[in-house]
Amino acid sequence: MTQIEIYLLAGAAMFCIGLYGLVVRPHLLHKVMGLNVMAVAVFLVLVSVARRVPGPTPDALPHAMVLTGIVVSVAATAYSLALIKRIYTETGAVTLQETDDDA
Amino acid sequence: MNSPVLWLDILVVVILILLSIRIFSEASLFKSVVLFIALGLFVSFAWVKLAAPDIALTEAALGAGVTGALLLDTVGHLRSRNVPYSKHRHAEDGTSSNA
Amino acid sequence: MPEGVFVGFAIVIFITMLLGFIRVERGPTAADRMLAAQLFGTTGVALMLLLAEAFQVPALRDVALVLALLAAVTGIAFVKRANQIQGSETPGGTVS
Amino acid sequence: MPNNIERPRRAQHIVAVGLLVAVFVLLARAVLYIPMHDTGVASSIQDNLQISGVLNPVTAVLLNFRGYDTLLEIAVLVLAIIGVLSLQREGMLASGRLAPFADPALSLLTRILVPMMILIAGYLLWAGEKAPGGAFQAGSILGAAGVLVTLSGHVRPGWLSPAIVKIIIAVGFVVFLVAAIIPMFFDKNLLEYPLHLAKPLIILIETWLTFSIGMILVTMFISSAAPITDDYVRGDAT
Repeated sequence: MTQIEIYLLAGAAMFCIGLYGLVVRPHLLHKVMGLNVMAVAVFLVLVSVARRVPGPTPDALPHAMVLTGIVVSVAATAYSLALIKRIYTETGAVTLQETDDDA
Repeated sequence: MNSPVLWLDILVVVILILLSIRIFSEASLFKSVVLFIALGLFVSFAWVKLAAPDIALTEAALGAGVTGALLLDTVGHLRSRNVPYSKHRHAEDGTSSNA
Repeated sequence: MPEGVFVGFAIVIFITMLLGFIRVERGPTAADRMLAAQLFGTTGVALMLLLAEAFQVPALRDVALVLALLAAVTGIAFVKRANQIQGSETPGGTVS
Repeated sequence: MPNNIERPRRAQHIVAVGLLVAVFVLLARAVLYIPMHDTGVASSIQDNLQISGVLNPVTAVLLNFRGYDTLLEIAVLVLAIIGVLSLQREGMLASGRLAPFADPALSLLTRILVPMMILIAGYLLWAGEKAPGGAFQAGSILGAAGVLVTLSGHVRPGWLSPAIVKIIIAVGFVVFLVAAIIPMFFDKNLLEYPLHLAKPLIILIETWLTFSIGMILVTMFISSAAPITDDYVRGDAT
Protein backbone atom coordinates (compact mmCIF):
# COMPACT_ATOMS: atom_id res chain seq x y z
CA MET A 1 0.00 0.00 0.00
CA THR A 2 1.46 3.33 -0.99
CA GLN A 3 1.16 6.59 0.86
CA ILE A 4 -1.27 7.97 -1.70
CA GLU A 5 -3.58 4.97 -1.35
CA ILE A 6 -3.63 5.29 2.45
CA TYR A 7 -4.83 8.87 2.24
CA LEU A 8 -7.27 8.17 -0.59
CA LEU A 9 -8.97 5.45 1.47
CA ALA A 10 -8.95 7.68 4.56
CA GLY A 11 -10.68 10.34 2.47
CA ALA A 12 -13.37 7.88 1.38
CA ALA A 13 -13.90 6.71 4.97
CA MET A 14 -14.08 10.22 6.41
CA PHE A 15 -16.53 11.24 3.71
CA CYS A 16 -18.91 8.49 4.84
CA ILE A 17 -18.44 9.35 8.53
CA GLY A 18 -19.21 12.99 7.78
CA LEU A 19 -22.25 11.89 5.80
CA TYR A 20 -23.35 9.91 8.84
CA GLY A 21 -23.11 13.04 10.97
CA LEU A 22 -24.99 15.06 8.39
CA VAL A 23 -27.81 12.56 7.85
CA VAL A 24 -28.23 10.65 11.10
CA ARG A 25 -27.41 13.08 13.88
CA PRO A 26 -30.36 15.43 14.49
CA HIS A 27 -28.54 18.35 16.10
CA LEU A 28 -27.83 21.15 13.63
CA LEU A 29 -24.34 21.72 14.98
CA HIS A 30 -23.54 18.06 14.31
CA LYS A 31 -24.81 18.53 10.78
CA VAL A 32 -22.48 21.50 10.27
CA MET A 33 -19.56 19.50 11.63
CA GLY A 34 -20.57 16.62 9.35
CA LEU A 35 -20.38 18.89 6.33
CA ASN A 36 -16.97 20.08 7.46
CA VAL A 37 -15.65 16.54 7.90
CA MET A 38 -16.91 15.72 4.40
CA ALA A 39 -15.09 18.78 3.08
CA VAL A 40 -11.88 17.67 4.79
CA ALA A 41 -12.29 14.22 3.23
CA VAL A 42 -12.61 15.69 -0.26
CA PHE A 43 -9.57 17.87 0.36
CA LEU A 44 -7.62 14.78 1.47
CA VAL A 45 -8.45 13.02 -1.81
CA LEU A 46 -7.53 16.07 -3.90
CA VAL A 47 -4.22 16.64 -2.13
CA SER A 48 -3.27 12.95 -2.41
CA VAL A 49 -4.02 13.07 -6.13
CA ALA A 50 -1.66 16.07 -6.36
CA ARG A 51 1.18 13.75 -5.31
CA ARG A 52 0.90 11.53 -8.36
CA VAL A 53 3.42 13.58 -10.36
CA PRO A 54 6.99 12.29 -10.20
CA GLY A 55 9.43 14.30 -8.15
CA PRO A 56 9.33 15.92 -4.73
CA THR A 57 7.09 18.91 -5.50
CA PRO A 58 3.41 17.98 -5.96
CA ASP A 59 1.02 19.46 -8.48
CA ALA A 60 0.13 23.01 -7.43
CA LEU A 61 -3.28 23.08 -9.09
CA PRO A 62 -5.14 20.82 -6.59
CA HIS A 63 -3.37 22.66 -3.78
CA ALA A 64 -4.77 25.97 -4.98
CA MET A 65 -8.22 24.42 -5.35
CA VAL A 66 -8.11 23.04 -1.79
CA LEU A 67 -6.93 26.40 -0.46
CA THR A 68 -9.93 28.02 -2.11
CA GLY A 69 -12.17 25.27 -0.80
CA ILE A 70 -11.00 25.65 2.81
CA VAL A 71 -11.74 29.37 2.82
CA VAL A 72 -15.14 28.85 1.22
CA SER A 73 -16.04 26.10 3.68
CA VAL A 74 -15.15 28.40 6.58
CA ALA A 75 -17.43 31.05 5.09
CA ALA A 76 -20.23 28.50 4.68
CA THR A 77 -19.70 27.32 8.26
CA ALA A 78 -19.89 30.85 9.60
CA TYR A 79 -23.12 31.47 7.71
CA SER A 80 -24.63 28.15 8.88
CA LEU A 81 -23.74 28.90 12.48
CA ALA A 82 -25.36 32.33 12.20
CA LEU A 83 -28.48 30.62 10.82
CA ILE A 84 -28.47 28.09 13.69
CA LYS A 85 -28.24 30.87 16.26
CA ARG A 86 -31.10 32.70 14.58
CA ILE A 87 -33.25 29.54 14.50
CA TYR A 88 -32.48 28.98 18.16
CA THR A 89 -33.35 32.50 19.27
CA GLU A 90 -36.53 32.51 17.18
CA THR A 91 -37.87 29.04 18.00
CA GLY A 92 -35.71 27.56 20.75
CA ALA A 93 -35.07 24.51 18.57
CA VAL A 94 -31.68 23.09 17.68
CA THR A 95 -32.95 20.41 15.29
CA LEU A 96 -35.05 20.33 12.18
CA GLN A 97 -37.53 17.83 13.66
CA GLU A 98 -40.92 19.40 14.10
CA THR A 99 -41.95 17.15 16.96
CA ASP A 100 -38.83 17.79 18.91
CA ASP A 101 -39.93 20.93 20.74
CA ASP A 102 -38.02 20.16 23.87
CA ALA A 103 -34.64 19.83 22.24
CA MET B 1 7.78 0.02 2.50
CA ASN B 2 8.09 -0.34 6.24
CA SER B 3 9.89 2.96 6.64
CA PRO B 4 9.07 4.96 9.76
CA VAL B 5 7.68 7.70 7.51
CA LEU B 6 4.92 5.41 6.23
CA TRP B 7 4.13 4.38 9.82
CA LEU B 8 3.60 8.03 10.65
CA ASP B 9 1.16 8.20 7.73
CA ILE B 10 -0.79 5.21 8.98
CA LEU B 11 -0.85 6.63 12.52
CA VAL B 12 -2.19 9.98 11.29
CA VAL B 13 -4.85 8.36 9.13
CA VAL B 14 -6.05 6.02 11.90
CA ILE B 15 -6.33 8.96 14.28
CA LEU B 16 -8.22 11.04 11.71
CA ILE B 17 -10.77 8.27 11.17
CA LEU B 18 -11.16 7.46 14.87
CA LEU B 19 -11.56 11.16 15.66
CA SER B 20 -14.25 11.67 13.05
CA ILE B 21 -16.12 8.59 14.34
CA ARG B 22 -15.91 9.90 17.90
CA ILE B 23 -17.20 13.35 16.83
CA PHE B 24 -20.48 11.83 15.67
CA SER B 25 -20.82 9.00 18.19
CA GLU B 26 -20.56 11.45 21.06
CA ALA B 27 -23.67 12.49 22.96
CA SER B 28 -22.20 15.63 24.49
CA LEU B 29 -22.22 18.54 22.09
CA PHE B 30 -19.28 20.28 23.71
CA LYS B 31 -17.15 17.14 23.53
CA SER B 32 -17.94 16.85 19.82
CA VAL B 33 -16.76 20.41 19.28
CA VAL B 34 -13.50 19.80 21.18
CA LEU B 35 -12.89 16.66 19.13
CA PHE B 36 -13.63 18.63 15.96
CA ILE B 37 -11.03 21.25 16.92
CA ALA B 38 -8.56 18.41 17.54
CA LEU B 39 -9.42 16.99 14.11
CA GLY B 40 -8.45 20.32 12.53
CA LEU B 41 -5.02 20.05 14.14
CA PHE B 42 -4.43 16.45 13.11
CA VAL B 43 -5.52 17.20 9.56
CA SER B 44 -2.78 19.80 9.31
CA PHE B 45 -0.29 16.99 10.01
CA ALA B 46 -1.80 15.09 7.13
CA TRP B 47 -1.21 18.14 4.92
CA VAL B 48 2.41 18.22 6.06
CA LYS B 49 2.84 14.55 5.25
CA LEU B 50 1.31 15.13 1.81
CA ALA B 51 3.88 17.89 1.10
CA ALA B 52 1.30 20.68 1.13
CA PRO B 53 2.70 23.30 3.55
CA ASP B 54 0.48 25.99 1.99
CA ILE B 55 -2.61 24.09 3.05
CA ALA B 56 -1.16 23.22 6.46
CA LEU B 57 -0.63 26.93 7.05
CA THR B 58 -4.21 27.80 6.11
CA GLU B 59 -5.61 24.91 8.13
CA ALA B 60 -3.58 25.97 11.18
CA ALA B 61 -4.74 29.57 10.88
CA LEU B 62 -8.41 28.92 10.15
CA GLY B 63 -8.91 25.66 12.05
CA ALA B 64 -7.09 26.72 15.21
CA GLY B 65 -8.29 30.31 15.13
CA VAL B 66 -11.52 31.21 13.46
CA THR B 67 -13.53 27.97 13.12
CA GLY B 68 -12.82 26.90 16.70
CA ALA B 69 -13.84 30.29 18.05
CA LEU B 70 -17.03 30.30 15.95
CA LEU B 71 -18.06 26.80 17.06
CA LEU B 72 -17.35 27.46 20.74
CA ASP B 73 -19.28 30.71 20.53
CA THR B 74 -22.24 28.84 19.03
CA VAL B 75 -22.09 26.22 21.80
CA GLY B 76 -22.12 29.01 24.34
CA HIS B 77 -25.05 30.66 22.58
CA LEU B 78 -27.04 27.42 22.47
CA ARG B 79 -26.47 26.92 26.18
CA SER B 80 -27.54 30.44 27.09
CA ARG B 81 -31.18 29.49 26.94
CA ASN B 82 -33.72 31.35 29.06
CA VAL B 83 -31.10 33.87 30.04
CA PRO B 84 -32.57 37.32 29.52
CA TYR B 85 -30.51 39.85 27.66
CA SER B 86 -29.48 41.86 30.72
CA LYS B 87 -28.22 38.82 32.62
CA HIS B 88 -26.66 37.53 29.43
CA ARG B 89 -24.48 40.60 29.21
CA HIS B 90 -23.59 40.55 32.88
CA ALA B 91 -22.58 36.93 32.58
CA GLU B 92 -20.19 37.96 29.87
CA ASP B 93 -18.69 40.71 32.02
CA GLY B 94 -18.07 38.17 34.69
CA THR B 95 -18.80 40.98 37.17
CA SER B 96 -22.32 40.43 38.45
CA SER B 97 -23.37 36.98 37.36
CA ASN B 98 -24.16 36.05 40.93
CA ALA B 99 -26.27 39.13 41.59
CA MET C 1 20.42 8.98 9.20
CA PRO C 2 19.48 12.34 10.77
CA GLU C 3 16.15 12.14 8.99
CA GLY C 4 15.35 8.86 10.72
CA VAL C 5 16.25 10.37 14.10
CA PHE C 6 13.91 13.33 13.59
CA VAL C 7 11.10 11.10 12.37
CA GLY C 8 11.63 8.85 15.39
CA PHE C 9 11.37 11.82 17.73
CA ALA C 10 8.31 13.00 15.83
CA ILE C 11 6.60 9.64 16.35
CA VAL C 12 7.43 9.69 20.08
CA ILE C 13 6.02 13.21 20.45
CA PHE C 14 3.00 12.23 18.42
CA ILE C 15 2.31 9.35 20.81
CA THR C 16 2.65 11.60 23.86
CA MET C 17 0.20 13.90 22.14
CA LEU C 18 -2.28 11.04 21.93
CA LEU C 19 -2.28 10.79 25.71
CA GLY C 20 -4.21 14.05 25.65
CA PHE C 21 -7.19 12.08 24.32
CA ILE C 22 -7.52 10.46 27.75
CA ARG C 23 -8.33 13.89 29.16
CA VAL C 24 -10.66 14.71 26.28
CA GLU C 25 -12.59 11.49 26.82
CA ARG C 26 -12.70 11.41 30.60
CA GLY C 27 -13.08 15.07 31.40
CA PRO C 28 -14.53 15.51 33.94
CA THR C 29 -15.07 19.24 33.36
CA ALA C 30 -15.23 21.08 30.07
CA ALA C 31 -12.06 22.96 30.98
CA ASP C 32 -10.16 19.65 31.15
CA ARG C 33 -11.31 18.72 27.67
CA MET C 34 -10.51 22.15 26.26
CA LEU C 35 -7.04 22.18 27.83
CA ALA C 36 -6.35 18.79 26.25
CA ALA C 37 -7.23 20.31 22.88
CA GLN C 38 -4.84 23.16 23.68
CA LEU C 39 -2.19 20.55 24.47
CA PHE C 40 -2.59 19.21 20.93
CA GLY C 41 -1.86 22.73 19.69
CA THR C 42 1.29 23.27 21.76
CA THR C 43 2.64 19.77 21.12
CA GLY C 44 1.79 20.33 17.48
CA VAL C 45 4.25 23.24 17.43
CA ALA C 46 7.06 20.92 18.53
CA LEU C 47 5.99 18.28 16.03
CA MET C 48 5.89 20.79 13.16
CA LEU C 49 9.42 21.98 14.02
CA LEU C 50 10.71 18.39 14.10
CA LEU C 51 9.05 17.59 10.78
CA ALA C 52 10.55 20.77 9.28
CA GLU C 53 13.98 19.37 10.03
CA ALA C 54 13.12 15.80 9.09
CA PHE C 55 11.75 16.60 5.63
CA GLN C 56 13.83 19.75 5.08
CA VAL C 57 10.74 21.92 4.54
CA PRO C 58 11.51 25.34 6.10
CA ALA C 59 7.91 26.46 5.52
CA LEU C 60 6.79 24.18 8.35
CA ARG C 61 8.48 26.57 10.78
CA ASP C 62 5.95 29.15 9.64
CA VAL C 63 3.20 26.63 10.33
CA ALA C 64 4.59 26.13 13.85
CA LEU C 65 4.66 29.91 14.33
CA VAL C 66 1.05 30.27 13.23
CA LEU C 67 -0.08 27.37 15.43
CA ALA C 68 1.73 28.83 18.45
CA LEU C 69 0.05 32.20 17.94
CA LEU C 70 -3.45 30.99 17.12
CA ALA C 71 -3.92 28.09 19.52
CA ALA C 72 -4.59 30.74 22.17
CA VAL C 73 -7.60 32.10 20.31
CA THR C 74 -9.65 28.91 20.73
CA GLY C 75 -8.80 28.75 24.42
CA ILE C 76 -9.90 32.34 24.96
CA ALA C 77 -13.07 31.76 22.95
CA PHE C 78 -13.82 28.86 25.28
CA VAL C 79 -13.24 30.91 28.43
CA LYS C 80 -15.19 33.93 27.25
CA ARG C 81 -18.08 32.22 25.49
CA ALA C 82 -18.67 28.50 25.93
CA ASN C 83 -17.82 28.37 29.62
CA GLN C 84 -18.85 31.78 30.91
CA ILE C 85 -22.45 31.79 29.77
CA GLN C 86 -23.00 28.32 31.09
CA GLY C 87 -21.78 29.55 34.46
CA SER C 88 -24.92 31.63 34.84
CA GLU C 89 -27.08 28.59 34.21
CA THR C 90 -25.60 25.95 36.47
CA PRO C 91 -24.20 26.88 39.85
CA GLY C 92 -21.10 24.78 39.36
CA GLY C 93 -20.05 26.93 36.48
CA THR C 94 -18.84 23.97 34.50
CA VAL C 95 -20.10 22.11 31.49
CA SER C 96 -19.37 18.48 30.92
CA MET D 1 -28.92 21.48 27.90
CA PRO D 2 -29.82 20.84 24.29
CA ASN D 3 -28.22 17.42 24.28
CA ASN D 4 -31.13 15.23 25.26
CA ILE D 5 -32.17 14.75 21.66
CA GLU D 6 -33.78 11.44 20.97
CA ARG D 7 -31.42 9.10 19.16
CA PRO D 8 -32.77 7.68 15.91
CA ARG D 9 -34.56 4.37 16.23
CA ARG D 10 -32.33 1.34 16.18
CA ALA D 11 -33.58 -0.21 12.92
CA GLN D 12 -33.28 3.07 11.06
CA HIS D 13 -29.83 3.49 12.49
CA ILE D 14 -28.68 0.08 11.25
CA VAL D 15 -30.07 0.75 7.78
CA ALA D 16 -28.31 4.12 7.64
CA VAL D 17 -24.98 2.65 8.72
CA GLY D 18 -25.38 -0.18 6.20
CA LEU D 19 -26.01 2.28 3.40
CA LEU D 20 -23.01 4.35 4.42
CA VAL D 21 -20.78 1.27 4.42
CA ALA D 22 -22.00 0.57 0.88
CA VAL D 23 -21.18 4.17 -0.07
CA PHE D 24 -17.73 3.68 1.43
CA VAL D 25 -17.09 0.55 -0.64
CA LEU D 26 -18.10 2.36 -3.82
CA LEU D 27 -16.07 5.44 -2.94
CA ALA D 28 -13.02 3.35 -2.05
CA ARG D 29 -13.21 1.63 -5.43
CA ALA D 30 -13.62 4.99 -7.12
CA VAL D 31 -10.69 6.71 -5.44
CA LEU D 32 -8.40 3.74 -6.03
CA TYR D 33 -9.25 3.87 -9.74
CA ILE D 34 -8.15 7.48 -10.10
CA PRO D 35 -5.46 7.29 -12.82
CA MET D 36 -2.05 7.83 -11.32
CA HIS D 37 -0.25 9.00 -14.42
CA ASP D 38 1.17 12.49 -14.83
CA THR D 39 -1.32 14.76 -16.59
CA GLY D 40 1.28 17.38 -17.45
CA VAL D 41 -0.48 20.15 -15.54
CA ALA D 42 2.25 20.31 -12.91
CA SER D 43 5.05 20.61 -15.45
CA SER D 44 3.19 23.24 -17.44
CA ILE D 45 2.75 25.27 -14.23
CA GLN D 46 6.49 24.92 -13.58
CA ASP D 47 7.33 25.89 -17.17
CA ASN D 48 5.20 29.02 -17.10
CA LEU D 49 6.13 30.09 -13.58
CA GLN D 50 8.53 32.80 -14.77
CA ILE D 51 5.79 34.65 -16.65
CA SER D 52 3.37 34.54 -13.72
CA GLY D 53 5.18 37.22 -11.75
CA VAL D 54 5.67 35.10 -8.60
CA LEU D 55 7.85 32.13 -7.67
CA ASN D 56 5.45 30.13 -5.49
CA PRO D 57 3.44 27.86 -7.82
CA VAL D 58 0.38 27.85 -5.55
CA THR D 59 0.26 31.65 -5.50
CA ALA D 60 0.79 31.68 -9.26
CA VAL D 61 -2.19 29.36 -9.77
CA LEU D 62 -4.38 31.25 -7.32
CA LEU D 63 -3.76 34.76 -8.59
CA ASN D 64 -2.67 34.35 -12.16
CA PHE D 65 -3.33 31.06 -13.98
CA ARG D 66 -6.70 30.43 -12.39
CA GLY D 67 -7.39 33.90 -11.08
CA TYR D 68 -11.08 33.64 -11.90
CA ASP D 69 -11.46 30.88 -9.30
CA THR D 70 -10.06 33.15 -6.64
CA LEU D 71 -12.13 36.08 -7.88
CA LEU D 72 -15.31 34.03 -7.52
CA GLU D 73 -14.13 32.72 -4.17
CA ILE D 74 -13.88 36.27 -2.85
CA ALA D 75 -17.34 36.86 -4.26
CA VAL D 76 -18.57 33.85 -2.25
CA LEU D 77 -16.95 35.27 0.88
CA VAL D 78 -18.61 38.64 0.34
CA LEU D 79 -21.96 36.89 -0.23
CA ALA D 80 -21.51 34.87 2.95
CA ILE D 81 -20.82 37.97 5.00
CA ILE D 82 -23.84 39.68 3.48
CA GLY D 83 -25.86 36.64 4.53
CA VAL D 84 -24.49 36.73 8.06
CA LEU D 85 -25.15 40.46 8.37
CA SER D 86 -28.67 40.09 6.98
CA LEU D 87 -29.49 37.63 9.78
CA GLN D 88 -28.81 40.40 12.29
CA ARG D 89 -31.01 43.24 13.28
CA GLU D 90 -30.38 46.48 11.49
CA GLY D 91 -27.64 48.41 13.22
CA MET D 92 -26.14 45.33 14.79
CA LEU D 93 -22.86 46.22 13.17
CA ALA D 94 -23.12 49.71 14.60
CA SER D 95 -23.89 48.62 18.16
CA GLY D 96 -20.83 46.45 18.38
CA ARG D 97 -20.09 47.52 21.94
CA LEU D 98 -18.97 44.60 24.01
CA ALA D 99 -18.33 43.93 27.65
CA PRO D 100 -15.89 46.38 29.25
CA PHE D 101 -12.29 45.48 29.37
CA ALA D 102 -11.99 43.71 32.70
CA ASP D 103 -9.58 40.81 32.77
CA PRO D 104 -5.95 41.90 33.33
CA ALA D 105 -4.47 38.57 32.20
CA LEU D 106 -6.46 38.62 28.99
CA SER D 107 -5.53 42.27 28.52
CA LEU D 108 -1.83 41.45 28.73
CA LEU D 109 -2.18 38.45 26.43
CA THR D 110 -4.04 40.50 23.85
CA ARG D 111 -1.46 43.27 23.99
CA ILE D 112 1.34 40.76 23.37
CA LEU D 113 -0.35 38.51 20.83
CA VAL D 114 -2.15 40.97 18.55
CA PRO D 115 0.92 42.97 17.43
CA MET D 116 2.76 39.69 16.81
CA MET D 117 -0.16 38.37 14.79
CA ILE D 118 -0.17 41.51 12.65
CA LEU D 119 3.58 41.15 12.15
CA ILE D 120 3.25 37.48 11.17
CA ALA D 121 0.38 38.31 8.83
CA GLY D 122 2.55 40.87 7.08
CA TYR D 123 5.40 38.39 6.89
CA LEU D 124 3.20 35.65 5.41
CA LEU D 125 1.77 38.07 2.85
CA TRP D 126 5.30 39.00 1.83
CA ALA D 127 6.57 35.41 1.87
CA GLY D 128 3.66 34.21 -0.30
CA GLU D 129 5.47 35.41 -3.39
CA LYS D 130 8.08 32.67 -3.22
CA ALA D 131 7.19 30.39 -0.27
CA PRO D 132 3.99 29.04 1.28
CA GLY D 133 1.89 31.96 2.41
CA GLY D 134 -0.18 34.67 0.81
CA ALA D 135 -3.42 36.56 1.17
CA PHE D 136 -5.53 33.72 2.60
CA GLN D 137 -3.13 32.79 5.36
CA ALA D 138 -2.33 36.41 6.20
CA GLY D 139 -6.02 37.31 6.13
CA SER D 140 -6.93 34.40 8.41
CA ILE D 141 -4.36 35.53 10.94
CA LEU D 142 -5.62 39.11 10.80
CA GLY D 143 -9.12 37.71 11.29
CA ALA D 144 -8.00 35.66 14.28
CA ALA D 145 -6.32 38.75 15.74
CA GLY D 146 -9.60 40.61 15.37
CA VAL D 147 -11.48 37.74 17.05
CA LEU D 148 -8.99 37.91 19.92
CA VAL D 149 -9.51 41.65 20.29
CA THR D 150 -13.27 41.13 20.24
CA LEU D 151 -13.15 38.37 22.83
CA SER D 152 -10.98 40.41 25.15
CA GLY D 153 -13.74 43.01 25.19
CA HIS D 154 -12.11 45.93 23.45
CA VAL D 155 -14.59 48.43 22.05
CA ARG D 156 -14.26 49.02 18.34
CA PRO D 157 -12.25 52.19 17.68
CA GLY D 158 -14.27 55.21 16.63
CA TRP D 159 -12.76 55.62 13.19
CA LEU D 160 -13.86 52.11 12.25
CA SER D 161 -17.45 53.05 11.50
CA PRO D 162 -19.87 50.49 9.99
CA ALA D 163 -19.48 52.20 6.62
CA ILE D 164 -15.70 51.79 6.75
CA VAL D 165 -16.08 48.16 7.83
CA LYS D 166 -18.27 47.52 4.80
CA ILE D 167 -15.80 49.30 2.52
CA ILE D 168 -12.92 47.18 3.81
CA ILE D 169 -15.05 44.04 3.31
CA ALA D 170 -15.66 44.94 -0.31
CA VAL D 171 -12.34 46.51 -1.27
CA GLY D 172 -10.47 43.26 -1.98
CA PHE D 173 -13.14 42.03 -4.36
CA VAL D 174 -13.42 45.41 -6.07
CA VAL D 175 -9.68 45.80 -6.58
CA PHE D 176 -9.42 42.25 -7.91
CA LEU D 177 -12.39 42.75 -10.23
CA VAL D 178 -11.00 46.02 -11.62
CA ALA D 179 -7.60 44.44 -12.16
CA ALA D 180 -9.32 41.51 -13.87
CA ILE D 181 -11.45 43.65 -16.21
CA ILE D 182 -8.97 46.35 -17.25
CA PRO D 183 -7.02 44.03 -19.61
CA MET D 184 -10.25 43.51 -21.56
CA PHE D 185 -10.13 47.16 -22.69
CA PHE D 186 -6.76 46.46 -24.30
CA ASP D 187 -7.89 43.50 -26.44
CA LYS D 188 -6.79 40.96 -23.92
CA ASN D 189 -8.61 38.30 -21.92
CA LEU D 190 -10.05 38.61 -18.45
CA LEU D 191 -7.22 38.55 -15.90
CA GLU D 192 -4.50 38.61 -18.59
CA TYR D 193 -2.00 40.85 -16.85
CA PRO D 194 0.76 42.47 -18.88
CA LEU D 195 3.99 40.59 -18.27
CA HIS D 196 5.98 43.37 -16.65
CA LEU D 197 3.06 44.37 -14.40
CA ALA D 198 2.17 40.89 -13.20
CA LYS D 199 4.20 40.95 -9.99
CA PRO D 200 3.16 44.42 -8.73
CA LEU D 201 -0.46 43.69 -9.66
CA ILE D 202 -0.48 40.39 -7.77
CA ILE D 203 1.08 42.01 -4.71
CA LEU D 204 -1.43 44.89 -4.89
CA ILE D 205 -4.39 42.50 -5.16
CA GLU D 206 -3.09 40.26 -2.40
CA THR D 207 -2.56 43.18 -0.03
CA TRP D 208 -6.15 44.36 -0.39
CA LEU D 209 -7.44 40.80 -0.27
CA THR D 210 -5.64 40.31 3.04
CA PHE D 211 -7.45 43.27 4.60
CA SER D 212 -10.76 42.15 3.14
CA ILE D 213 -10.46 38.52 4.26
CA GLY D 214 -9.38 39.59 7.74
CA MET D 215 -12.28 42.01 8.06
CA ILE D 216 -14.75 39.45 6.68
CA LEU D 217 -13.69 36.83 9.21
CA VAL D 218 -13.84 39.28 12.12
CA THR D 219 -17.22 40.58 11.09
CA MET D 220 -18.52 37.03 10.76
CA PHE D 221 -17.50 36.41 14.33
CA ILE D 222 -18.65 39.75 15.78
CA SER D 223 -22.00 39.92 14.05
CA SER D 224 -22.95 36.32 14.77
CA ALA D 225 -21.68 36.62 18.34
CA ALA D 226 -23.31 39.98 19.08
CA PRO D 227 -25.43 39.98 22.25
CA ILE D 228 -29.06 39.28 21.48
CA THR D 229 -31.47 42.14 22.04
CA ASP D 230 -34.49 41.99 24.33
CA ASP D 231 -37.11 41.26 21.72
CA TYR D 232 -35.00 38.45 20.36
CA VAL D 233 -35.62 36.39 23.46
CA ARG D 234 -39.34 36.10 22.77
CA GLY D 235 -40.60 32.64 21.91
CA ASP D 236 -37.91 31.20 24.10
CA ALA D 237 -40.25 30.06 26.85
CA THR D 238 -40.93 26.48 25.75
